Amino acid sequence: MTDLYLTLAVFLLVNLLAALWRIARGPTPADRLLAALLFGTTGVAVLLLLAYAGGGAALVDAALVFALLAVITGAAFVRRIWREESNGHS
Amino acid sequence: MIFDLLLAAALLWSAVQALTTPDLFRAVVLFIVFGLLMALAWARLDAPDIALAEAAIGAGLSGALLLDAVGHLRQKRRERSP
Amino acid sequence: MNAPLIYALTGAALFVFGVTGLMLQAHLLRKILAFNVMGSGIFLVLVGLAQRTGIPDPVPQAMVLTGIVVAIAATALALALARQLLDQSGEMRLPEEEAGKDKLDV
Amino acid sequence: MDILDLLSVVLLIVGAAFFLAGTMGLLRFPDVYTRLHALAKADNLGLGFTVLGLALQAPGVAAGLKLVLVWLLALAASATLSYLIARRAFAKGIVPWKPEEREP
Repeated sequence: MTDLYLTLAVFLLVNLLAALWRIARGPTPADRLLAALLFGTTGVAVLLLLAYAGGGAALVDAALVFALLAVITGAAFVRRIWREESNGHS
Repeated sequence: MIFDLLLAAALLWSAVQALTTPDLFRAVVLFIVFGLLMALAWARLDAPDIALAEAAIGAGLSGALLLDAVGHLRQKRRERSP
Repeated sequence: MNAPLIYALTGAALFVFGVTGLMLQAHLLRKILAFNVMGSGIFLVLVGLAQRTGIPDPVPQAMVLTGIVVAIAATALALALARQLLDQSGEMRLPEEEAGKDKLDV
Repeated sequence: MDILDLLSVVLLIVGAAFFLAGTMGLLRFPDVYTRLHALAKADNLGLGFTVLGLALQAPGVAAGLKLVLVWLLALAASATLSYLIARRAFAKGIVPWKPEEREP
């Protein structure tokens, strides 16, 4: 099972690398932020897989904090940067 | 091993992009991503306590601080050149 | 070549990037980003080199844990100072940097 | 390998497939709203199946419940943020993408 966990973790990491491309491209700021949110979720999954591949149960706590605090970035983005008055492509 | 190499490549690439991209907002988002990748690196280095702190700080706190600063900067620019 | 050594080498490269960015960028927010990248590189070197034999070493890990918390506090202070500078002078750069070398971006 | 392990493997692979689908959607879809849709797939189903597959391997009930708690937190976060971003995008006047009219 450990081999499967590590293989899936590598697969998800390749997914993350693909999402980096969207951050570099994305026309609107929201697209870049969405890719960052995908990073958060996939990071949670990778941490959980690493925890069960012999990393220890403490990594599950780290994943919990990951999932909890990913919201703050998005909320700060919507409240502080992406206002109505500026146009959509700045 | 391949996981570590991929993660190191992603760390280096996101750091270079965050430091060289002309768009300030893109730089900040790439820095947030860099923090998330650092948390994964700490998890691989058998340091779950540092991974916990880096996840809380890199993902939540510094992202909010930097985005707030960028928002303030844009607001100033808009006030100065309407 | 084992995994901690890879991370130590990555940390060395990150330190170089951070110092380069810190010296070449005029914009203060970019300087802060470069400073953080530099600090992350140092942390990686500390922990990665300490456990290159494969055994986790708790002392550098505790030091790095403290260092991360201090780094975020310093970042918050630097951002507050930069914001004050922006309010007072309208510039997001230090007065020592020569003006007009690169365009002020957002 | 007993039936529980087999079920766990299947669930983990399905979860990884949903993550792949979410990433592909994020890369290929045309505008913000459709990308939000793709992100929700990765958030809810991908992480959900991964968590279920791992919870079958958990050493105890408490560890399994903690995994499910991670998933519930991610669900709440994803739902809130999707709503915030979509509402703000609509308020800013970003028009939802429509497929072009096919030539007759």
